[in-house]
Amino acid sequence: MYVDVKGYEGPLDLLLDLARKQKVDLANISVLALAEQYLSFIDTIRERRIEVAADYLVMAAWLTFLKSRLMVPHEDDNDEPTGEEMAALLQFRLKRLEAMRDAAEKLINRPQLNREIFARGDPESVVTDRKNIWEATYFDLLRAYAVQRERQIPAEYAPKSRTVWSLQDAEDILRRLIGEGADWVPLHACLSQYLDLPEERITALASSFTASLEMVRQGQLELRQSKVFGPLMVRRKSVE
Amino acid sequence: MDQNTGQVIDDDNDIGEITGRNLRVLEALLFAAKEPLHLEEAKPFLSDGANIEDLAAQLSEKYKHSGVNLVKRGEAYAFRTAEDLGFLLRREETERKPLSRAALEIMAIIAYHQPVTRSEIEEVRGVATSKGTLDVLMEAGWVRMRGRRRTPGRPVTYGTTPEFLDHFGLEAITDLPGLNELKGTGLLSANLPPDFAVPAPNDGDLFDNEDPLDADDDGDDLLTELSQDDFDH
Amino acid sequence: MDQNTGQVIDDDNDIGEITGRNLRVLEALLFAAKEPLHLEEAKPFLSDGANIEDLAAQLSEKYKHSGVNLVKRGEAYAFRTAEDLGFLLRREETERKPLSRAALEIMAIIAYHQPVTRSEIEEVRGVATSKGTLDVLMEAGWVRMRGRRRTPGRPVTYGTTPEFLDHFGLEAITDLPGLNELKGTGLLSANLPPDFAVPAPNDGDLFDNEDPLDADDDGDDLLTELSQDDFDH
Repeated sequence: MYVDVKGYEGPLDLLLDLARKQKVDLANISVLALAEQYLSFIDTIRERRIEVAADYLVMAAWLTFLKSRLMVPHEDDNDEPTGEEMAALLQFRLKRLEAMRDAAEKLINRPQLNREIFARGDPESVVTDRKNIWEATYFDLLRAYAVQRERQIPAEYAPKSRTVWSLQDAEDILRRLIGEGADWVPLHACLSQYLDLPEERITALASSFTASLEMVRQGQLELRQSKVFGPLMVRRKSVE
Repeated sequence: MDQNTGQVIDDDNDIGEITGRNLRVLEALLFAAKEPLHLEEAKPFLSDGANIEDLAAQLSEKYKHSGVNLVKRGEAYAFRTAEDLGFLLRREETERKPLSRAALEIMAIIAYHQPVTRSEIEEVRGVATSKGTLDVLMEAGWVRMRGRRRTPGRPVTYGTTPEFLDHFGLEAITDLPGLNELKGTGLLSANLPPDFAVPAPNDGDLFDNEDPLDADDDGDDLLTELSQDDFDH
Repeated sequence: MDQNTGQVIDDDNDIGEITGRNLRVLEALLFAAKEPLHLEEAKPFLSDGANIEDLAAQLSEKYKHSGVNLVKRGEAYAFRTAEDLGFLLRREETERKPLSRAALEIMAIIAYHQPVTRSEIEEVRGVATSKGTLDVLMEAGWVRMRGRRRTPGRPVTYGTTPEFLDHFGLEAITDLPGLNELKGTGLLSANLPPDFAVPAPNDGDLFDNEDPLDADDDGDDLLTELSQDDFDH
């Protein structure tokens, strides 16, 4: 036998090949003969100093044990498998491997996709339309309008400036109106000529009141109010 | 097999069977082809002397009412989804996006000042208007081209659509607030020049100085087109 | 339309028309796709309450004698050229290298024994399995990692994919050739001696003794990983 061990896919493959050479159904195979063939095969290649992979040697050891069990039955030992059980096991493994090989063969001989059977060659793909939904609120819209219309108002336009009495103005006016008189006078009475002008009324009142407080602080005026919301009385403070 | 051969009127049963087989083969070839199939390419697969044109016509007929049809593309044939089922192959993906400030401003001007031309929009805004922004507003369905102003250059006039009213919850374009209402809500300041006016918007019929758009008017600037033409000659 | 609805027995003409339309829609969707289509995916396009299984059965029947057949692949359906035309249409595959004998054998063992671990594959073949061969099968898209067996070392379990069914023209994994015979002889048992309960291959849900794979599980051997770790520290 000059078969290179490298041609086999493991010891089981080698055993299956040897078994097939017996040309009988695996069920009727002589396991003893098979074991002997395997062992002599391994011996041959070892004699030829070809390195043998470990699993082949493990199988050889197991088959040697099987052979001894088949030839010398050990009836006393219940834990160990009998030679017949070991032989059945080997037969099962060989049959299973062969069955898987047959199955692979059947599978690969089926009509295959892209070989005998074809899918749609030019599938029609789904086209996705992207669509934007624009979001804007009514308020955004109105504000956008107002903002840009105002932006476009010519810069030279100057709004009418309001009449404002500064504190200094108010103080000067107050001093002039009260004059040298030392009698109590209602504040609004001495301002009456200004309070009739609607655009000056508020600023006249507010500024002269604030100015009067300042003048009180400086010791130039005296203020008096006899009841809540009553008229505010004012007079020049007499110089000591 | 009788289903196919039944359509074929043949005295001889054998010929019917051969035609049936040719039909099946052609059908499979057309289905598997990566691009529209020239009938010539099917020839090696069919029986000698098969009338390919006739086979293709029979297949077209067979698929006429199906979800897929056999259609002719130039000199070649292909299976294609029936036209009325084209929607099956289209998906819509929508994305919500806020309108840009520029778009909002242009939208607002169009709403108040319509019918308004692009250069009038620019006058109000003081900046140039990109065509893209107008396109966005038209894509949104809020702005439409109304017509062309009967002035030199015949510029397109823009206006709002019913969808605009719908989106902003207006019953009519006249519901847009006027000058006093805008002042009242504080959107416009109280101090405006005396000649400051907010127009009364009108989204209705064409004005006297507007011409309707032709059906094939794509809104391009006529002056631009003209200069393009000049350039070509 | 009568061609389609003619097959449907309906008292009501409207129902017949709706069914006819559903048939056309399903036909178009299945025709347009290259990969098998899950009927669920067609649901949004059909009328409410349409019996999809029944529609698929009607389509199968309609195409039974055509050059193109509607076939079932696992849970999905696809149009494929008729199997009996294979000898005519046959082309040698150019993209894929033919599988090695070992790879073919391993594929068969995985198909018939799934879910199966690498050591069980080795037990059947009596020889070590190179990781590369498994990778070739996974790259072809025929084999997948299913999970991890809940046993010491938590080995990866392998099984076949839907593409495997499609490639080899199987309706279900139970249609594997010669499966019943193999079950009868007890040769599908991974354990020795043969079990009395003969397992059947299953490419579906995880078994009780299988854990799902983590999303980032690359299928490496856990023991190997451990020793790698040990080595690093």
